Amino acid sequence: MSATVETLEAIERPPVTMGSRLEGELLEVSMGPQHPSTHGVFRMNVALEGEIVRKLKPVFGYLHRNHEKIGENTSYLGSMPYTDRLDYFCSMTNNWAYALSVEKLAGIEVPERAQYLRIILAELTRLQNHASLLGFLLNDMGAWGTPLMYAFREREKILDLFESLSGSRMMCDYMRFGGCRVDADDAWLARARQIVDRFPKFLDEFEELILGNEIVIGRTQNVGKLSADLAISAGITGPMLRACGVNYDVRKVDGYGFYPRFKFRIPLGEHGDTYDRLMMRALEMRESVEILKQALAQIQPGPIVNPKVKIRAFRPPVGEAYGRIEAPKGELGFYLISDGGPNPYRYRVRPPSFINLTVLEDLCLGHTVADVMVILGSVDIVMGEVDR
Amino acid sequence: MSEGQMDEALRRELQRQGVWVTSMQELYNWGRKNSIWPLQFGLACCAIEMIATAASRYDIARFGGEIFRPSPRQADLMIVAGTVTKKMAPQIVRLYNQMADPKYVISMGACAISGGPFKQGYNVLKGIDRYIPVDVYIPGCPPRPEALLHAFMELQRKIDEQKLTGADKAAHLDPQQPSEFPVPAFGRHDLEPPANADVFQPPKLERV
Amino acid sequence: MIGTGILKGMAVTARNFVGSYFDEERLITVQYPEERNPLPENYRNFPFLLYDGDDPHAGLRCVACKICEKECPPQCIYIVKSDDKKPDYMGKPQFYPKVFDIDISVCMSCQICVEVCPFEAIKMDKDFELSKRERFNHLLQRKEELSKPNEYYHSICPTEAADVDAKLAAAAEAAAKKKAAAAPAPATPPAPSGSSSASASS
Amino acid sequence: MESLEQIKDRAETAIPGAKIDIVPNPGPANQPSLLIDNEHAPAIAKFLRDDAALRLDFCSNVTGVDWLDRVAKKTVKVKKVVDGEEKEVNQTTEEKIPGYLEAVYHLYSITHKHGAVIIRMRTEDRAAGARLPSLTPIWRSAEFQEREIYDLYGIRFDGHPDLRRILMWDEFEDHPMRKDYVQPDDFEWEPTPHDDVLARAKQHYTPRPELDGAEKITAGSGDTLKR
Repeated sequence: MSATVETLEAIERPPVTMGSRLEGELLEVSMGPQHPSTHGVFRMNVALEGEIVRKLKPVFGYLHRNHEKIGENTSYLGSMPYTDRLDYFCSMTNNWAYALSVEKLAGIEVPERAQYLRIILAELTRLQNHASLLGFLLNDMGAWGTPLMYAFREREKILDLFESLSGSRMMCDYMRFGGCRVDADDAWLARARQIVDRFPKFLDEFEELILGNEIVIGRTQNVGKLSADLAISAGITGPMLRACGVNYDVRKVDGYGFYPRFKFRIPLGEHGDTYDRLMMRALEMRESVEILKQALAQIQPGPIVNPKVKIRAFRPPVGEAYGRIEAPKGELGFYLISDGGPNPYRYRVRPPSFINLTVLEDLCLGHTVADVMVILGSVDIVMGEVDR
Repeated sequence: MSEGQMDEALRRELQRQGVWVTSMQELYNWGRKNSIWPLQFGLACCAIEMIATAASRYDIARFGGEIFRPSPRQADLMIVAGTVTKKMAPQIVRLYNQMADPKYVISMGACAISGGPFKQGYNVLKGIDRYIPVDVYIPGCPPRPEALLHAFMELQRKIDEQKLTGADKAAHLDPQQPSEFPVPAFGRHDLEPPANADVFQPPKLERV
Repeated sequence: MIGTGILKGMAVTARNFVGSYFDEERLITVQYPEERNPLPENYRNFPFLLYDGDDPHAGLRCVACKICEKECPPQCIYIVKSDDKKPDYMGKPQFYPKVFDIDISVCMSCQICVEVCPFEAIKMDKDFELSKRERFNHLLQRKEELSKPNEYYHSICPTEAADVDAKLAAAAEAAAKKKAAAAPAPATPPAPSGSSSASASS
Repeated sequence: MESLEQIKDRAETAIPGAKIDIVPNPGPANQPSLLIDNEHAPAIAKFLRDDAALRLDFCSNVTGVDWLDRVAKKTVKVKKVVDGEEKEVNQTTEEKIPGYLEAVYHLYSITHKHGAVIIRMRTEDRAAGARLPSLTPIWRSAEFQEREIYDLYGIRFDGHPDLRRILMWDEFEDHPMRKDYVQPDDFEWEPTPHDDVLARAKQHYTPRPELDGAEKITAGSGDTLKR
């Protein structure tokens, strides 16, 4: 189906100033940390003039669970299950980013089959993350429950795949330095192929459900516009950056893993508004399906872990490394400093959704308070990663 | 009102004849246990499993708990789903205080019970039961949706056992029992106080 | 025309609603307590200790080497080593854990204890219905609750358990051969109390 | 992309008085970095961002590192006259390096798709009021991340538009990511402790005379805020 829908002139946006407001009075409202649509324990202090947002200050830290401090006190392997809990929708990509950084730090090669498995799992993660994001976003817009139920129906199928491979639905703890923990058998790959083949059917249906919907268009087009210059300066990454028309995808730029072997396109937006950000997710899912089809066709039997890497008493040489990948929410990086000991001296996570919130105030100014939830939803945050 | 004094055999016989006999207590508990409205309130990873429990596959509506209320005033059950940080703890106690009696707390997942894997963190509260009483604990990180349903049924059993009268009547019917708990304050190094001694009474551990 | 998008969306919901009565794809609710989805073989929840044979004390594979205690990222295992020794599955005298506690209110099911255990003594259980009304004593699992027989392991993870048994049997055989080659005179080592034979035959 | 030496030379010529050192990285990752002097840091950062060949317009990651006081042992071969003949002798010198706090910036270019160039700045010491110039005016993405460094490490960034605590509450006084931070002791119920936790938990376990005979151990009955 066509992915572009023209702007609807017929729908009028509410006037920017409200007639009956008190002159010059700003009302300060604290939204969150317990709020139905803040996607976790996020809080915004908003100054309102009538219904229009004049100031917005995000307040963080309600889920600051000291990931970095704990990472500096446990072994390199011991941090792997903690990375699952960063962005708890995407444990596989978190695992990969951390494994990639440690592999850079210690100079470890990864066998071919493990690279394929990593790509398959990372793209499946992208599918379920984007699907549930669209569901949540529509939920915030007032499409109560229904799209979320459809999205979670698909997500459950992918979680079943994760569970039968790694043993857990969400906290997979699947990757290891120099490979993966367990091998996927043929039955698993066949099931994955089947789910990937059926996924476009869900996408068609979902796009039919929401993308042409006049209410969705009215609520999202021209709402929360972000310019490309500001996006680059503010370090915005992932679908949010590409919605502004900036062609930057770490999968293409760094070419980590075996991504250069696959043919896929990077969808780009034009306006940088909420609708483009929403579309970006829908289009990226289609490209992920393409990558998955290629990867599932090409994967060959072989070893899945580098035998030289010890599980216990793993001590990388002295040095530092910054490794990054394109996680579903943006650039996820790990910065590690090793002093030669069993624990990292410095363990730093570069959380994409935290840095993507830098421009939240710029996006929301001048919009109504009801739009704040929609804009926040389109940024795609997960508090586990924002606060760590 | 026959307070469960009726002969079981007679009751069964009457039921067979189409006469449904019940006690006030049973009726009251039956109504409450089948319409538990949880507070729509998620903290971390476990909240996603809580949403999955409410979503299509597990469907908590089958137990009468589908109406997640965003306002504590309308909720009966607080599912503490996820890591409670010290920055968040005062807000949780405040939410609990705002809920109307009778109210129940499910502590979902390792973090909410004891701080879980993050318990060594400087900003992580080692268990929400330091400030508010908890009715059911679900271990797991995160617990499967089925485990949450299991805990939900456990809570229903607990509600069913509550007495309306007598010395051991339910806490919310006893005016002596507190229904609100003090909200901790942000201190210079830690929450003040670090635990509510009236609620948090761990047994003494003997170790060599 | 305005409104077509909404109508299209309503057609999708209608399709889902009608489909939810007969379409397998759209009819996915699991009626949990009565009906359960089968857990996959790899599913893991909390660790337990394995023992061979019938006696949880004599057959316990754990030798209290404390590697899992050290490697456990959230530190939820507590072991006190015994003062005396007992024979292990190969008949070699080994220490055993006097105290082995796992605090499942802390455990994050990461499986690292299983990966690092050199004795195949600790495995992941699949029981998830563990909701309790009391935290302090009910969620701290002691050695007695943790010890489970090898048959139980076979019942929850048949393929993996068979692999582990084959591996242990091969190791026992190699050790016996080595012993026989090194000291040919006392040919028969004292039979371990039914442990290795039980695991090899199953 | 140019080598770090070339960048260093060009920046030093473009900005008079600027001083840049190259910090080597011995590990296999081989990501050496530029140590820029605090006084000229904003000018150097602006140069890196605006220079046509570099265009490092995307500041990806900003983070703090805490380096404690340490002793570096250096072994140098020295020629010495021992017993009348000249010999090469290993001489070990101990150099005391005072601790400092560090801010590390990972820069990439979206225009040219190259990177990473890593720059770092160091404070004079680890005192509470340690200062560095803020690079938020150059790269907006540093805004929250520099606030986070201030919160967790206590580096004050001059020129930051809104330097407040970000993750911890406002009343909090410590900087918890520092290596010498002592966290509050709340190990009243720790059934499975080991390592350093055991030492801290033990005082809650061992029978304490003032509590013997007491009905319960209450939180806060010990010196829970002993620091």
